[in-house]
Amino acid sequence: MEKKIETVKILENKCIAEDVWKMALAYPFDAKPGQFVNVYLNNKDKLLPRPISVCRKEGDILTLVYGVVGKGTEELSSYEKGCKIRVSTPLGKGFYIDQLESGKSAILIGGGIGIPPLLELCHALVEKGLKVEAVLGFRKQPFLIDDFPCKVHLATDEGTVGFHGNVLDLIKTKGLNSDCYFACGHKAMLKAVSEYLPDVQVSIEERMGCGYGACLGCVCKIKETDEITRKKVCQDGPVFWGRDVVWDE
Amino acid sequence: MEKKIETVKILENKCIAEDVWKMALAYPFDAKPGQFVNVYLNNKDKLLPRPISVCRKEGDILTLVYGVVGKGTEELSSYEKGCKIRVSTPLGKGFYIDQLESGKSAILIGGGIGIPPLLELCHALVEKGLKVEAVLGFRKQPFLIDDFPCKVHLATDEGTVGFHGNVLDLIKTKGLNSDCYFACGHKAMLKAVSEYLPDVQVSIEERMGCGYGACLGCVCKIKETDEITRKKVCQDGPVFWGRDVVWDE
Amino acid sequence: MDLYFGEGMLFGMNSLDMSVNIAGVKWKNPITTASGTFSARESGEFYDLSELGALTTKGVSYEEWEGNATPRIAETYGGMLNSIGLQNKGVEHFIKEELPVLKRYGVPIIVNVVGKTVEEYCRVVERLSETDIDMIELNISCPNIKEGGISFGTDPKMAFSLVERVRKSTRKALIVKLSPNVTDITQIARSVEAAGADCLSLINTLLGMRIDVHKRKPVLANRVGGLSGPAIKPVALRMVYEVRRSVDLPIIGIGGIMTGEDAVEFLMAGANAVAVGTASLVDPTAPFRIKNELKQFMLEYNYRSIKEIELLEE
Amino acid sequence: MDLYFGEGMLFGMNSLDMSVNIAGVKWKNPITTASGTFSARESGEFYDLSELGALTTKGVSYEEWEGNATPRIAETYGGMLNSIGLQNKGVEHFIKEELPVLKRYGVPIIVNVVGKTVEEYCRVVERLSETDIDMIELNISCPNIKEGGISFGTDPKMAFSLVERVRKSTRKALIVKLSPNVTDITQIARSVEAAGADCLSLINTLLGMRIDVHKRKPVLANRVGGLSGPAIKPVALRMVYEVRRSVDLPIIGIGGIMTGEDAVEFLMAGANAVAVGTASLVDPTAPFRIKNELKQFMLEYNYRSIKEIELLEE
Ligand SMILES: Cc1cc2nc3c(=O)[nH]c(=O)nc-3n(C[C@H](O)[C@H](O)[C@H](O)COP(=O)(O)OP(=O)(O)OC[C@H]3O[C@@H](n4cnc5c(N)ncnc54)[C@H](O)[C@@H]3O)c2cc1C
Ligand SMILES: Cc1cc2nc3c(=O)[nH]c(=O)nc-3n(C[C@H](O)[C@H](O)[C@H](O)COP(=O)(O)OP(=O)(O)OC[C@H]3O[C@@H](n4cnc5c(N)ncnc54)[C@H](O)[C@@H]3O)c2cc1C
Ligand SMILES: Cc1cc2nc3c(=O)[nH]c(=O)nc-3n(C[C@H](O)[C@H](O)[C@H](O)COP(=O)(O)O)c2cc1C
Ligand SMILES: Cc1cc2nc3c(=O)[nH]c(=O)nc-3n(C[C@H](O)[C@H](O)[C@H](O)COP(=O)(O)O)c2cc1C
Ligand code: FES
Ligand code: FES
Repeated sequence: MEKKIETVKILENKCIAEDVWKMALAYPFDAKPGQFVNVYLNNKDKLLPRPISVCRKEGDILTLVYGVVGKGTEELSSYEKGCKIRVSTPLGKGFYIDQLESGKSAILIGGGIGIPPLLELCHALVEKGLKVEAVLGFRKQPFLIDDFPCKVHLATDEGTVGFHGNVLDLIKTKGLNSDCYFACGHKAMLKAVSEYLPDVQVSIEERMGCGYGACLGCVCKIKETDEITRKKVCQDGPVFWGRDVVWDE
Repeated sequence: MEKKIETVKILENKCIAEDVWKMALAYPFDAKPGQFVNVYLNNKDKLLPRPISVCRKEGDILTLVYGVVGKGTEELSSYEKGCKIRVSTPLGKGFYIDQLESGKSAILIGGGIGIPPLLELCHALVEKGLKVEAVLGFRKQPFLIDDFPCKVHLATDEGTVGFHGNVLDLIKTKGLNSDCYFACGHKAMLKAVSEYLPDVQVSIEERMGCGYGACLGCVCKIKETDEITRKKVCQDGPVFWGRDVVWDE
Repeated sequence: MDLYFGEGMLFGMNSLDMSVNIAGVKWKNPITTASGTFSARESGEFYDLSELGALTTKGVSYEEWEGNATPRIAETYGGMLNSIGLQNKGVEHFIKEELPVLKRYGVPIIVNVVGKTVEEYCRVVERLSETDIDMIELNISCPNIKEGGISFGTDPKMAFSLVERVRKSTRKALIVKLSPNVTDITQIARSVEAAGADCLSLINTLLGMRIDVHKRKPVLANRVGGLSGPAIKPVALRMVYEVRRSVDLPIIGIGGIMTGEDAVEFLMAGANAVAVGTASLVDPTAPFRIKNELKQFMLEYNYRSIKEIELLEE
Repeated sequence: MDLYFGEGMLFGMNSLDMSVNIAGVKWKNPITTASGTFSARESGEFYDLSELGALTTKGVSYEEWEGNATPRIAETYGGMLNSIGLQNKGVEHFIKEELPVLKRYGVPIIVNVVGKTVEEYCRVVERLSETDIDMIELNISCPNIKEGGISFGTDPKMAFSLVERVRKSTRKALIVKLSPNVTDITQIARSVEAAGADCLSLINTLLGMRIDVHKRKPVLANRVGGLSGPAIKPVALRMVYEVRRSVDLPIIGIGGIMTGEDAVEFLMAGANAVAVGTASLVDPTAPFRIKNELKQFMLEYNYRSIKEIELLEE
């Protein structure tokens, strides 16, 4: 069997910004940028897994960075170092980077809690020899920016640090461009980015049931040639080409 | 408000015999022998409290001794020293001992996991100056017997230690008798004891809902003068006079 | 929300109005107890009952009912089963022994009424009408009473004629409590509205069962019982939402309410007030706590009255 | 138990027979997947599907169905709501693309069939009858499909005529899957038995709802959805128990089965086999694990065949 759910140890779980937490796990599985893991909670009133993207994978340590937005992530933030949780092996297809060649340039566009998956991607692209820049937008308080091994352009909605405005305005203002683009963030941002940069790869979110392709809970609409088909975010995604995504729902 | 649910610290939680555990709690409330506390579980799939009798109350430390018989007590046994749990202030009426005078004799009759509540009772009676003996029966492996500050007669169903047989046979064989009797154990034992010793006080169990008198989940049938009335085990009990209990259900 | 921050401060604590008017009776907040999970003497040892919007009693019959054999309680995943069987000492005992205790708290009193025949219901209601209780809640749905066969609450015609007859027996505000064990709850709701109910409360328990696999028998002596608690909340909420769209009567939402946010869900689904049941067994102060959490929610989102808590128009 | 210890050893592992015969089809154990919570390719990445008693597919319609808008999933206390809306690519696609994958595992295949009209159901069933699938499960109860109004499964007459017509369209073993959203499930069970069903499966999901109090709108795009998971187990168990006492057909018990003991509860309530649904979303290997836990239970209590797992006579 290629996939499994494993009980793993929490090596660290700490708050890195307001309502943003970082969790490190002992995790002896390969993971690709843009993939995610299903995190199962210990308290049994909540049954469904929480999908959280791979933020960083170094050796046997998997780092997840998650926003505390509801009861599940709140519970996650209460787990202490040394505790164990059930986590799936990596799921989803991740970003399409196999074809990319050394020397090309890439821009990573992230908003808020959409930024974590771009960190592993950044490392992977830099290792491949690409010239990478990241455009990262926050409401107020930045996080993770020092971890990016590349030039970072910063924007905040409230203008507390960096550019005052959103990431797309920042890209337009600075006239940034590159050979390829990758984006992760909330739907409105991804939609706007996809309209401006149709060649962008976007990592999208949808409310999930199983998280591994069995329940059809997480579908999104994707244009293929001329037809619109329903794809599973958990299995066919979570990364799609910006131009193919039908954003209407 | 006289009653409340308090979050208290677990000072100790350890196995003292096969499937029998002892838990000490920091518990700044008075408790009488024969009373019980409602223990609320942390894992939210199980909602109802578990009633556990006061086994010992010394200073601000409450000791509970419980059998691991199902999912709830199994979970209880997994809690570690230092963790917190929600526990009620003492509930139920406890044993009727206020009228007892120094110099009188008492026999405590306990079977298996019915023995813990007799320990606090034993201490209370000894303090009052009564002459106390305990007749304690186990299936195989005794526990708590060394903690009783009185003479202990031991019986085991399998004859591993002490008298080979049940507590009632032991009482009959040794011809034990005293001014008053107290019993706690499973229903069949309490019934037999009550038939032989109608003046016995028995602490009985019933499956509970609320545990504090609001739901009528825990009723038992009690003869009052000539009528049979339904009494709440959690509030009117758990101690009743053996001769009054209608054992038919 | 940010835009309203100044206004929120302006209206602040003082102008927050939690009161509701349920069928002509004013409650100071929309929280009551669910029948059978509350007892004034015992619950009153845990919190100040005068803080609630109203107090709802357990089912009261004409003469004493013994209830079912034990075990009467079984725990289930996220819920519980009960087969109390409506044990109670009858309406005279209630009026003499329990009503005076309830009156002490100065909040509206709702008496839950049960019966095995139309006549019995009417007799209890007539007797209660002579007292100064505030509202009557007709339990037409209890699934535990075997006598009389099918429950009144599962047949629109039977429900209609019961409520019609009871309506004639009292001028007190009449709440009818609906059973969820039906194909179409809106049909029953409409019948009962047509028969003259002033208010609906829903839901009563879902019929359920548990088996002890070790003992190889049902856990409840009565075999089946009523399922309640957070497990049933989604069903209750759906039914309130459906009923809201088919009748105009005020609705008291019931079913698995454990937190202030749960109460808000019911208010948004269309309930005018809510009753807290099983939560009181899990936390004896639950109705009181939930009232406070609801207030907190209103402050946070700048709701100034209960009426404002509704779904966004689409 | 002690008395039988020697005998337990004697019969031991080898003579433990978990097989069941469901409407003429032999399953090597009584565990199958519940429709819509299993997909051969994906679930097969987690465990060896050939270990199960049978494999049940998601709903298959005649032509492609798009399903509902998202969000389609909402979590509830001890359960979940879904409003997938039976998205599937139609029977031809199923036969061409999915059936070959299912066939690999050498266990009976049950195809769950959905339709908006009697004719559509019949067409799917006719087409499937030309293939080598083993059993057909008629989903007459899906609460998510708005088209066609009331669901077939909530009206005994409609259920009867649907099953009667489908019965004429196939000689495959015909399972009819019942809806729990009814006043009296035994009435539907008897109709469907009279119409020629070979087996019943129950329950499908309970209709439920959740509201996002922060966004002030229903969590599901479809507003209401089907409630499943351990929260509904007591209702499912009660219905299996009731139906067992009113029809003779084999029963596949479904609803909130998370462990081997849960499966035993259903077998004791009268089910001949069980299907595991939501548990597969909580633990992708659930059906396989539950099969093992059931075996463990049988060894512990010295049951030598599934038939022996029943309530004690009273
Ligand atoms: C492929 C994928 C990767 C993700 N990676 C990350 C990540 O790296 N870091 C991170 O912080 N979050 C990530 N998320 C989102 C994360 O899964 C949700 O925030 C989390 O499940 C919320 O759980 P909760 O119980 O706290 O919130 P709930 O109480 O369930 O809901 C709170 C709010 O969160 C939203 N929400 C709930 N579940 C989802 C979901 N599955 N997708 C989108 N929104 C949801 C709801 O709309 C609701 O408003 C990812 C989601 C997906 C689908
Ligand atoms: C007043 C009172 C005082 C008690 N004091 C003690 C004590 O000091 N030590 C101790 O070990 N146990 C005591 N019990 C019993 C204890 O409450 C149960 O063993 C416990 O609730 C079982 O929980 P569980 O989840 O592990 O078992 P479950 O999984 O709920 O059930 C396992 C078995 O335990 C039995 N059981 C469950 N609940 C009760 C109950 N409330 N009363 C009787 N039997 C039950 C069931 O019949 C079942 O067979 C007391 C019970 C009462 C009513
Ligand atoms: C122990 C218990 C006793 C109940 N007794 C009654 C009753 O006497 N009359 C009645 O109308 N409902 C009765 N109910 C139903 C509750 O009032 C309520 O409708 C139901 O439990 C659902 O709400 P909950 O999930 O908040 O408990 C009882 C419920 C429980 C748990
Ligand atoms: C995501 C999901 C999809 C489902 N799809 C179907 C379906 O296509 N056909 C069907 O008959 N039942 C469907 N069901 C119902 C299940 O088969 C099952 O009857 C129900 O979920 C109760 O079992 P459970 O509590 O074990 O999940 C679906 C359930 C879920 C959770
Ligand atoms: S979440 Fe189940 S298929 Fe994607
Ligand atoms: S357990 Fe509720 S009254 Fe005793």
